[in-house]
Amino acid sequence: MKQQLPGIIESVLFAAGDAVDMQRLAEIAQADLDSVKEAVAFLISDYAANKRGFSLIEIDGAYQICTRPEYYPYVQAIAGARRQQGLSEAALEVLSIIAYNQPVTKNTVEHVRGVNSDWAVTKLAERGLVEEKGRLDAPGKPILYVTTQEFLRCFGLISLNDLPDFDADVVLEQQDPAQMQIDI
Amino acid sequence: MKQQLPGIIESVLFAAGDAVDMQRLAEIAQADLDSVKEAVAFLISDYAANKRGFSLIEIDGAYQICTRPEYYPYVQAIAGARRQQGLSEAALEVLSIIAYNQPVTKNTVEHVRGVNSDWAVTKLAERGLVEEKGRLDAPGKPILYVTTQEFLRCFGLISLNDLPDFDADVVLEQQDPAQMQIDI
Amino acid sequence: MDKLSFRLDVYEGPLDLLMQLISKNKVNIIDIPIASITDQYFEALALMKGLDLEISSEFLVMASELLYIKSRMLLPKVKDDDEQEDPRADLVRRLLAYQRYKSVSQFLKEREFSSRFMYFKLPDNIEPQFIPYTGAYSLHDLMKAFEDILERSARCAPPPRKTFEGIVRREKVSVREKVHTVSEMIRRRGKVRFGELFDKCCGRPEMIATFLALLELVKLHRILVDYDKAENSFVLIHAKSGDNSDEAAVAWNY
Repeated sequence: MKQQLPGIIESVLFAAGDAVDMQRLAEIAQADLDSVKEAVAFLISDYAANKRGFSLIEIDGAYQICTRPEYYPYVQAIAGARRQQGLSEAALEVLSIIAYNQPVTKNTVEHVRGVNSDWAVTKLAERGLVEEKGRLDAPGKPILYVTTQEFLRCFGLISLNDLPDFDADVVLEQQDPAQMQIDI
Repeated sequence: MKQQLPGIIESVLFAAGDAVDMQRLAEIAQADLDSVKEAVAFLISDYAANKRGFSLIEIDGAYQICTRPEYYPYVQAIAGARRQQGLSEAALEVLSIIAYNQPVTKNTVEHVRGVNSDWAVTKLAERGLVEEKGRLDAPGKPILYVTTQEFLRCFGLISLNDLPDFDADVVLEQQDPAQMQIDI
Repeated sequence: MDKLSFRLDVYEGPLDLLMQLISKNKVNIIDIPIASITDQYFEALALMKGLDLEISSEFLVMASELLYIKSRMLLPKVKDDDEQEDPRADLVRRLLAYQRYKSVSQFLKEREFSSRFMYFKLPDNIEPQFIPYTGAYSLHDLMKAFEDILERSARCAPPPRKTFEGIVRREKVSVREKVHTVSEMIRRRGKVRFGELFDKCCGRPEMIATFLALLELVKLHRILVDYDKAENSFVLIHAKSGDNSDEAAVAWNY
């Protein structure tokens, strides 16, 4: 591990803002992957040992630098007046639908929710929680949406596999009324 | 200086992104101003000594965290290269005049330069180096301009006091009329 | 005096042109040889004109000012009149001021890229603090929340069957199954918002089954219900102390 590697990694992650793929990080730092991992491990333990303001997290094969959770009360204080509103109920609904069904069209989302979801989808895209990813090969070529890395970061997930399992058989299906009577 | 202070300062500056007033920082960290200054000095020397990825700058009574200049070659790989285009001669002149005379109207600027300065003022405002701040209480209520924090940051100035001193009014010597005759 | 060559495109204005002439002639700014400088000024304008460069009105204003000063300089001086100011005085003052700002421009130019090698960061999105609500809630509120969702789903046009071809495995929804699904979801996530339970439901039967399952789980103390005021929503919390017997134990009722 070259001596400057931790510093290089810190500065690159800082400037990137987002998570940076570890492979890409190695390329940029002109180091091999193992050295990068070693440097990251050094940073993580250094931050912890010296109670620094940062922490380094791994998301989906990428690294991201962020503030140390134990200092969050102080960080929140700076937000003060410009505190951001949480996601609306509608936005959370849309987000969960996209998370489990990605890539998915807005149409499908709206079918599931039963209401127009334009605004919620736009809002989520604005906040970087979902993004467009190609188009469905179907009439009209509707846009497909997927969740982003920001979504994972925001909800503290390492990968989409961390989402709670849904039984596959909870299905969006119209029930047979006769059948229902028996079941319930 | 309490032990966690450097970490608190790091995390708050990191999250804020912008420059944070040192007084505000002291409030947030529940520390006195001297302790904050001491902690910042510690961080600055620590970053330098250990070739960390960060550097901490002071602007106008505020602190801001940024990447260490020596890692620029790596950082630009992820964040994109910086625009090299400098300000025009005219813009630099206007900026100098505003810096020393703020708040100042465009009229005064134009009087000093002897030439219309609309374009240069607009350009400077676009780049966030100057901004409007109120209007002069005079006929026509002309807009007053001041320099911004971005101006200080961009030019590496800690405060306006870092601008070179002007000789106090250069005294215009009264010439001997006889002398003059010879000159012409 | 030598014919001067001009850098035609770099005059920032008439003051700049004058400063360049003064500097080329190596004369003292506070003692400008007005006649010769005025001649050179006009030469420069002629040259600019010859090259089809636009000469802004400021250059012409200065030209007339120079001519005026020149003419006043030619007037005989009144001896012993201290009040009489040098006709060049105002121009000299302006030139000195301009020169100072010019030097500041130079200072700034040298520092212009001071922060070029530093990258800054955008502010983080800082979420507001989550304040758990511990106040009282009633079953009625819970029922009301469910009714809202049912009402909304009534407006939901059923998706065409075709959309789901290939993924449909079952057409029935049982409460027993829902008890399992709901309890698993809450157990795995620790906390689930009320509305989320119904995200995947389509049609009243499935919703009702989900809701009944929820009531059952509450009755068994498998989950706790709280109200998150910030989100304006019920939240369902996994109860660690709850009865963890098999779902079958509860589903037989149905």
